[in-house]
Amino acid sequence: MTDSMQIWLSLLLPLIAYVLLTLTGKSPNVREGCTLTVATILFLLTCRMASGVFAGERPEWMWGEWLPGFQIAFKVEPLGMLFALVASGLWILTTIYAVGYMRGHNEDNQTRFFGCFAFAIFAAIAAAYAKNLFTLFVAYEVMTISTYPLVTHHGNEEARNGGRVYLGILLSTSIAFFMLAIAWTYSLAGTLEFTLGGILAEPVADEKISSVGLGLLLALFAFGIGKAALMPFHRWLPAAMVAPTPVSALLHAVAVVKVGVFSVLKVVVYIFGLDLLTNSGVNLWLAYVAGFSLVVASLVAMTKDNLKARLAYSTIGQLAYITLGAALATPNSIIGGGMHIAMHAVGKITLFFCAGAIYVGAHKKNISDMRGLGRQMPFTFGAFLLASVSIIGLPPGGGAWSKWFLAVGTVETHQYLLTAALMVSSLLNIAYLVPIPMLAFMGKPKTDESHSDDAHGHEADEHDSHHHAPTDGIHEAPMMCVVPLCIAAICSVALFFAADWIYEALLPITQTPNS
Amino acid sequence: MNSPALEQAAGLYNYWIVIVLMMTGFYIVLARRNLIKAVIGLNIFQTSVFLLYVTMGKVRGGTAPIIPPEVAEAQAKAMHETGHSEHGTHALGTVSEEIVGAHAAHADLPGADIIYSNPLPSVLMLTAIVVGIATTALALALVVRIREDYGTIEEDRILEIDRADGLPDDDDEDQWIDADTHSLAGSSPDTPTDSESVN
Amino acid sequence: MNWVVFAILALLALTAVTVARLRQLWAAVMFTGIYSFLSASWMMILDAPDVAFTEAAVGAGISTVLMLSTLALTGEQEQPTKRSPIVPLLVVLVTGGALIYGTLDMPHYGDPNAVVHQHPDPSFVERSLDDMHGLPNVVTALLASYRGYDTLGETTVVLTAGIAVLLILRRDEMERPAIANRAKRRRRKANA
Amino acid sequence: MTEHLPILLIVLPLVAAPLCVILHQRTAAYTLALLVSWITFGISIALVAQVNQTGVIRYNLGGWAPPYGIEYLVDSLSSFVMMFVSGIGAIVLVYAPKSVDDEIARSKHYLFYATYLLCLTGLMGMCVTGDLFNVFVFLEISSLSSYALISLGQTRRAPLAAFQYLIIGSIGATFILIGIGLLYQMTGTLNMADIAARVPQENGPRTVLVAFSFLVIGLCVKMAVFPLHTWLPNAYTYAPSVVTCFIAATATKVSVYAFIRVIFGIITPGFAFDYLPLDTELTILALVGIFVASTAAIYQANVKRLLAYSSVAQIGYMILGISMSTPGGLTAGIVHMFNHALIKGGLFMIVGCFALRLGSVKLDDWKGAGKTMPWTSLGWAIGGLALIGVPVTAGFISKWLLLTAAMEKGMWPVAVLMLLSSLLAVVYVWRVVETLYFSEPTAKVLKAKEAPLGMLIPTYVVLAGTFVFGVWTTYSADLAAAAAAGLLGATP
Repeated sequence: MTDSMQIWLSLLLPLIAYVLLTLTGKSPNVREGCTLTVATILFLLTCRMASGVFAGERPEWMWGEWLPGFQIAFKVEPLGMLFALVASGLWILTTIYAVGYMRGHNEDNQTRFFGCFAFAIFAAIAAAYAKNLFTLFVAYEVMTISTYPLVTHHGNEEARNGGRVYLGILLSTSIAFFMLAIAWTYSLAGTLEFTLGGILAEPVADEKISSVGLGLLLALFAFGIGKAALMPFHRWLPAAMVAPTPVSALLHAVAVVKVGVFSVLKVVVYIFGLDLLTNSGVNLWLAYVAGFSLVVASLVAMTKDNLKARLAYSTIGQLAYITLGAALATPNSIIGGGMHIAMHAVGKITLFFCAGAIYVGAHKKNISDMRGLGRQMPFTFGAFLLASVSIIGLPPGGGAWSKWFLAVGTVETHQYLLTAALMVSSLLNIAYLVPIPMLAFMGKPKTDESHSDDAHGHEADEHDSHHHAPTDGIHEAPMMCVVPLCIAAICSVALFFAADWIYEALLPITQTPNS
Repeated sequence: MNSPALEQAAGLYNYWIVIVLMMTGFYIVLARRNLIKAVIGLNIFQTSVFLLYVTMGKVRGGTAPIIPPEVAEAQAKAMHETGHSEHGTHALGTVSEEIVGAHAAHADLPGADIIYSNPLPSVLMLTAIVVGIATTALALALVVRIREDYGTIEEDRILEIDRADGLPDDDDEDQWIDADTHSLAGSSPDTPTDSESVN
Repeated sequence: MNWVVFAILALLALTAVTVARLRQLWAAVMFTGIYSFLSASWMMILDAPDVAFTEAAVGAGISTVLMLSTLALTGEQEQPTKRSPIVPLLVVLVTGGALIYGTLDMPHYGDPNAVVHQHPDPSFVERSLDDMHGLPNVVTALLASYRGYDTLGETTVVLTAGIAVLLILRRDEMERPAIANRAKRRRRKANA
Repeated sequence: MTEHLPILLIVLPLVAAPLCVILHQRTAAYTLALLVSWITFGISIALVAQVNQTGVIRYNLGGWAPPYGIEYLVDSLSSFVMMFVSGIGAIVLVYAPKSVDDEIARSKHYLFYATYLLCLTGLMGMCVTGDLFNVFVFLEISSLSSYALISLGQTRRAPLAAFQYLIIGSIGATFILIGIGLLYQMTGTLNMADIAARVPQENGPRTVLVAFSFLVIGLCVKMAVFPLHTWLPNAYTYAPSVVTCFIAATATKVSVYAFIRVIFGIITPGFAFDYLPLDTELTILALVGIFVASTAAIYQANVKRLLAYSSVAQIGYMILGISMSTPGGLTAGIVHMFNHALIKGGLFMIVGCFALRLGSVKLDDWKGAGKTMPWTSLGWAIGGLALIGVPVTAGFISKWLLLTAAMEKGMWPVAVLMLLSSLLAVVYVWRVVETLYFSEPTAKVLKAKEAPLGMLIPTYVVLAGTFVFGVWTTYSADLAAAAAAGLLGATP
């Protein structure tokens, strides 16, 4: 298999999945069988590529030139490889999980759901492999559009409003800032190709752009990539919580938000270049915005009783970690940021899977209602605990390593205030995540009366056929839900031991070509 | 008053008068509230533009570009003698030697001293007049139609009627649906238009 | 000769202003006819007999007839309007000012050295002598030859207008019953 | 044979129009019109190919060479414009019969198709001719036929809209005529290339300046550039659906083409932009127009009117590109003509489908139509995305080109404002999408059926075009770039 074939095949596979599942939409089993098969093939292919890329290969493939100078071209480098690996791997898990969730819920329009899902994965892979900013931007926008029907899946007033905020913020920022930044970059550098060491060094040396301008450009990128959910453009993320849980899992753990922070990292590493940023010092304001963002988001998360909303704000905070890593622009912080993409993806998808499983199994949305639920759903809450540990950044969770590298980055640059922010935020993480499984396992369930009233009050109209779960004995969500979330939880621990490998893989991107 | 200014005024006053005429027509179109008046204004505006063109074609001491028959005949004969064929296409903007030569050859023929006014503006205006009358006809047909539908040709009044119909389109949608089903419910034989009742 | 020109020009201006002021549409139409006729006379003096004839026939003739027959269908009185004439006046003044400004660099009236009379050399008259083998009326020759294509376009315009008028005025019982209903309703209301 | 293609392009629809009248039978007239429009499309494609191979084609009508005779000039720009104008004309005719049956009285059909062909003739004539006065004649042919077509709308507001358009349009045409006259006076010729060669530019004679401004203002009326756009919303709103599809996609574009010709082919950008500050004026007008019209579009209850205002805004983008007068900007302007013709044509075709099934073009009457008319609704979403300029659609290509061109020229505020304004498009497009998908269907909507395939297929062909030309720009951006290079190269 040639290099280019590997690339176009991995782009083609999600599209094939899309076509297949649209064609077989009538019979759900065949449809989901197709999706799973394709997802597995894609993952295997991605693994195969990864072994090559981490060994130093850089496969390339050019699809075509849209306009003179603007190509749709792909080139795999370690950061993108890591992202693609995460995305394609979690696609399998999410698909299995979604089957259980969607069927357990009797959702409508399942074919459209799985179709858009496949399309979003296509966009994620395309973004991961993008060779230049132009391709990245196109993939970014395709993803925005293809996930809109997912967010508004329920088709009601609430979904419409959520979708409005979602599309409104993501499209506006990308058009008004991101696109402008890209065009500006092009007018400065005459190219948009991702180049190790950055492409802006030369224009800066030629004094085509002042350091103020450079800061402005960085701001356009940082805020223009709305998917990175940097405050104050984070509102879309909680708004998108109206979507079914598998979508939230995909959006908040794998595809959408990760494309955002991934793009930020890419821009910092390959467009600005680490040396340029650290020398000019324009990166610091971004680091502080990210620091602010991560503390505030954690604080807000504590106030949320709705589990998905709390997780959403947690995501905003965790994304800010990655942006912070990018902004510090030291080798360690970049590696920390890149690593956190993977760590957080696996951890957060577990948490969302758990949230969905709790909803399917016990019809609970609010944390305060989950008291004592751990005895019914030990696997779910066990997984929740493991994933929380990883997100917080404690061993043996994978997140421990990424946060360690980030902290090293802040120390290296002598930004001790940011070090402090990281520590505070981690404490806050403990405060808003750990109580949930604790309450579930230790807390006493509410009395039966109030309990059932509450549950029915919330859910009766939506799920009339649902018979209330008994309070005693194990009553988990369907196997199709529980198995993936357990696997994901195990992965998040396993990553603790694989961190060294990720470190090695990402090391090349922090090296400037001449040093 | 210095003489160049005076000379200029003498040389250009024709144009100025034409411009005044044009602007009067233009004013009628802009200021009108009556549809027919608008058409009248347009007519005057366009007619004045015709005058502008025709004025351009005039040469002092010239005559209408109609060649006296005897001159034409002599010329035709001369051309026959020089035996030159018709000149087909030649490159843009260049005039071939041949034509200039032929032109010189005609110089001593009878009638060569007649100055003709430029025929081209006339040609253009013949076309423009026809275009103008076509526009007028179309406009008047529309006026008749509007009059049938609204019962008036005063623009203020028409806008009032539209406003009285409620929000734009409100009432029209009913018509639309009627037309959609092709129901003839309301269109009994006595669907004459208001024009009758007015007259 | 000169005073004839002056008289015609003065009359033209007078007629135009009269048309602008008249509220009687019938009279306005008649004056428009007169305007066309005066224009035709001036065109005659300007050595453009063909245009003059056409203008007299079409402008003063056909178009007046068309307008009068329209008036017969629509009523003849223009209602006074409350709108201020300031804006149109301003627009007209600016436009006219621009045009007059534009004339300042124009070749003078009747100047034989004007570009128009110099440029295609040999001139259209001379060319047509050769090409047309002595067709006496140069305007006709031009219409039929060099600018024959404009003439084709002009014919098309007439065809378009003809079809368009048919299209607009043809009534059809299948068509727009709602409008007929509305007209009836309005009549009833007016009668009541 | 091939050397007569340029004239065939005009004569064919021209002759077919009276034939339609003579046939006097709706099916026959329709078949003829359809056939002729497709042949015309074929011819213009052949011309594009020919121009690509052999360069500019000059055709002297009747063998009379300019400056005496009238010359036809097919270069990369005119062949490009003709190609998409005739293409849209042909596709809209395929789409037409159901909608025409529904909205226009049957006895008028043969006349309708004849007028349609005449309009096409006029538009093609404007593109192909190299003679300024001839442009005027063809402009009038297309205008007169479009007035008639617009007046056929179902409501009584249609004849009124047509009349208002007629008055404004005729004023514009008369302005153009004055401009032509003054230019003729200064050059003694009507051939565009000849004028360009002879027009005195040193010291900028006042007459040339005034002539130029009259031409520009006249064309701006026809293009519906912002303050002179007042005729457009009513005309588009009240015309029959098919007519709106055709006119919205082609008529203003051809006027833009004529505008480009006047600026780059006659006046030369050096005079227009360096001597006169036309570029700043046009840029400001365009930007103000974009914002005002887009904002107006947001508040419309009638979808046709919404799209009409959007058209006014989109014309602003074209003007913006043209006024940059750089290869990049001009390419962007030209390619946006093409892309917008596709997008707006497609969207108006969607509106026609809704009008057929729901009997209304008011947004309130479309509530929840996503359930009963899924394909039509999806079509709106697709076309809307293209209008916004989302990547992979044609709209993105034009937006991107315009953006990079603005950047290249260092026109910062323009780039920023342009991007901000495209956010307004998101709002007005999405308002409709939400109404289609997230509202409770009304009783009438619930009863509605999906639009007939005969209309959906041509609509989707056009919409597919917006994707094809969003990815594969050989036949849009490359041709436009060639045209732009030709325009700028021709004038030293």
